[in-house]
Amino acid sequence: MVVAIAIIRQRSLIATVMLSSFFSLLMAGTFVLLDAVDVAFAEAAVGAGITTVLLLSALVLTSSVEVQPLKTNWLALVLTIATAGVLFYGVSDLPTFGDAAAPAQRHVAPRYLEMAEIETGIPNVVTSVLASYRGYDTFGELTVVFTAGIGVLLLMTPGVRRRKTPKKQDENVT
Amino acid sequence: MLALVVTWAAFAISLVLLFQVLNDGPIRYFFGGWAPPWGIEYRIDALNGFVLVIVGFVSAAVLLFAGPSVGKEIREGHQHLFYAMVMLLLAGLYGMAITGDAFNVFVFLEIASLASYALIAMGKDRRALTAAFQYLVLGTVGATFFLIGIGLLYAMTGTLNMVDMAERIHGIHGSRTVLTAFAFLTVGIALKAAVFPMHYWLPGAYAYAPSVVSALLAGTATKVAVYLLLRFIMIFGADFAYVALPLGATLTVLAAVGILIASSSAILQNDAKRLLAFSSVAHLGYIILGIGLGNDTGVTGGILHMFNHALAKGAVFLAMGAVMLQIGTTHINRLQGLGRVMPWTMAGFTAAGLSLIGVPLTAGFVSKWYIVTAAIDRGWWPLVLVMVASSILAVFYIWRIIDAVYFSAPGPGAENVKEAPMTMLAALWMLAGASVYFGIDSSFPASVASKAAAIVLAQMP
Amino acid sequence: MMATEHLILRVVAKLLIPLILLFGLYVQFHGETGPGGGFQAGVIFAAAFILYALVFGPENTRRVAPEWLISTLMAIGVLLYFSTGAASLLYRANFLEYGVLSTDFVAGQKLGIFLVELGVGITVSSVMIAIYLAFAERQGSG
Amino acid sequence: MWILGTYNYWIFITLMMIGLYIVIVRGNLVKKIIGLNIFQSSVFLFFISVGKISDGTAPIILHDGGEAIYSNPLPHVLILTAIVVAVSTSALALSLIVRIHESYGTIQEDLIREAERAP
Repeated sequence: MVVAIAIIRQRSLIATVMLSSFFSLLMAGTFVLLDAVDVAFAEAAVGAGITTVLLLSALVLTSSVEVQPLKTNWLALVLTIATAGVLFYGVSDLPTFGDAAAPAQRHVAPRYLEMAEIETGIPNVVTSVLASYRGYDTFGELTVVFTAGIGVLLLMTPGVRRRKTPKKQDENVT
Repeated sequence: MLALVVTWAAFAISLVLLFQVLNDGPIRYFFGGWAPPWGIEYRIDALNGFVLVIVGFVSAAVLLFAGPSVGKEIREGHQHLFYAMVMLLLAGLYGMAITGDAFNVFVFLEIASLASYALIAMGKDRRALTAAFQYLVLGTVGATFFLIGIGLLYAMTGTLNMVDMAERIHGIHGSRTVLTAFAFLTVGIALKAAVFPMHYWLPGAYAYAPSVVSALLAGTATKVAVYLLLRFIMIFGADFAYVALPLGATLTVLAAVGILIASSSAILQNDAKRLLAFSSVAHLGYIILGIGLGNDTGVTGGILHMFNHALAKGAVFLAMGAVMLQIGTTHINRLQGLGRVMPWTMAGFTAAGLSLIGVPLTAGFVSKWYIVTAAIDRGWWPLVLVMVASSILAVFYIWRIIDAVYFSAPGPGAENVKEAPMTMLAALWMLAGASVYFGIDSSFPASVASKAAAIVLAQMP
Repeated sequence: MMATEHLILRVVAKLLIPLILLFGLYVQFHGETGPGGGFQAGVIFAAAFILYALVFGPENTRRVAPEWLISTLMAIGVLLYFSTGAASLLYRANFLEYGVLSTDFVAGQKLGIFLVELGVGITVSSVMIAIYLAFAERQGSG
Repeated sequence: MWILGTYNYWIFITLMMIGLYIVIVRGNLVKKIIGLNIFQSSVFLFFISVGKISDGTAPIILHDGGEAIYSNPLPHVLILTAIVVAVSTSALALSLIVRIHESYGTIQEDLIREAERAP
């Protein structure tokens, strides 16, 4: 949380990126504490790895210092606090943290834990749920990645056919 | 070419599915053979069957149209990627409509959103980039709100399957968490559906996107988002949404204000595509108004208007695409005299435009009539006034284009402009013709819509 | 190229990259018993390539991973996932019902999950590489 | 007691507020994306904390005979998917930012608006 606040205040974007990478690592640590090792693994690899690299390479292509003066936007503050207020209202009826009798724990999940290894032969329940029980979600997820890949290619490459010709010219010149 | 075949096939399948659903009741399909709520299922009833047909019809027409337009507006080396992206967008939209699993909706929502961000950014104008970025930020916030809503629901019910969720939610209606979940889901969906006042991203996105993308998004994307709203009203139970919560009143007021503001802004626009984009916001207002009224006629009208508006708006955006292809701009001043050189395009535009206004004998009239009747039934007279006023405003903004096209002297160079290619005209007339046909004989869509409305309102007291 | 002078960096990178690749493979194939799986493995695998690109420059990376190869792999991963799912259709089961892929239900599930995770890994890593290279090459062309 | 029992939600909400605030207020587009990431991470944290059971352990079945309490695997799966979605979105957003910088010469929201009014 402290890191997150620092991110608001920091104006140098490179420092911000470093802080956000640190934030992801902390997040990953929290996930381990919450028993979500797979998620922690992904968060560490993505947040502290890929996203940081991408942010940095985007910064190389753009400017790295924020020129806008820091000012407090009251409307935004009110809006966020209102959202948070609604959430506070909402979570007040949720079961307490770690409660084994909560509905989330009782309805669908137990079957995965009991049956997953028998039905799929795989001890990591997360993997078997991911790939089999909710395999279609994962298919969708893969499609999202694929979409992003094509999207970036569309935006960032100057088109396949055109690229090759100027490159050859470059080589000839040098 | 392949893309065209696929969309037509998908359209055909969606029609078959719809008829099957109408005859035999809901179809369910379990992925991986796991029975829900453990696995993910597809579940089709009259409501989403109808939405699938809307998406199928519009996309089939748009893809028929696409060839020359894409050829002009998208760089050569990018065209195959562009089509791939369109296909992914459609896959996402179909998926959102068809799935019976709340989290699966989120995944497909993101497929469709990512594809549409990239597609919008392909517009020629550099403002397309900022429009796409704005859409991306708001869209992601919307999707994350949606995710929070699902998370809260999951914490309360322990399931993600929609049918299962609907059953389990009944016992805990009074819970504050359920209320909050509903609020977050509604706000998230409203951001995606560009419901006033969350329409901020829409005009820019539609105005600067490539023509094909504008037509596709205008005809399908927001409709699917509205469908999601209906679906979640169903999950929570209509009695809960309308009676326990002021959802109906809130939606109606927002919709009414939105209709008026958007229609007035439309009149002030100088770019035809931007004008039509504002008109889209207004028409979404009608749909939401119908849903907000919460009685049988109103919801039927809302669902019917989804269909009719998709046809008409798809057609006018396609007409603008044809104009873009031939003269390279859609600025209203440059449209002068095009009625003479591109008669077929402009006739199609006019037919669909009349439907947008809601002139009798067009499809737009039928659904507006339903909504007005519903408002009278509820005794909400100010709404009737709003509907009439906005229709007059619509006359003004459509007239601005028609006036330029037919009653102004052709601008310099207009003699050299040719009529759009045959395939484009065919696609345009497919939509425009349908919108006239269903205005004269509206029995088919109206009967489906009223069946769908009956499903939505099943638990109404 | 800036990186040419950094001898230590280059040597260390050369040492590290095979290890990272190996670790990526381990995560990929060990996701069934420990934490990890196709996605994490794909990211780690891509990280190796990105490290290579950082140290040796994107041009050299393109020699290892030319554009056609990466974009083909992107699609192949999705197709692998899809065809694994579709294969069960051939056995008159539902989409993605892996149990029928083998005579034994559990073995079929195992096989299906393995193939699917492989598809995820391939697509994720190639997309990540493609995205990074798209950024990096933009720098070169300025 | 109630406040202590639900402290995970309090942390989630505070983080979410910070993220959302950054998204709305900061004019720098890169910073908006970082804010969006924080916002999304906070939601991930919420999902994961819903799945946590006290004294539970990671949902990988062990064969040492003992009866272990496993935490709920389902939210983990969902969040894995959501993380992938988030990183895809960020990548696409960053490439948009690069393109915006190329055509406007800035990534400050207000400067872009000025440039849009000008042409």
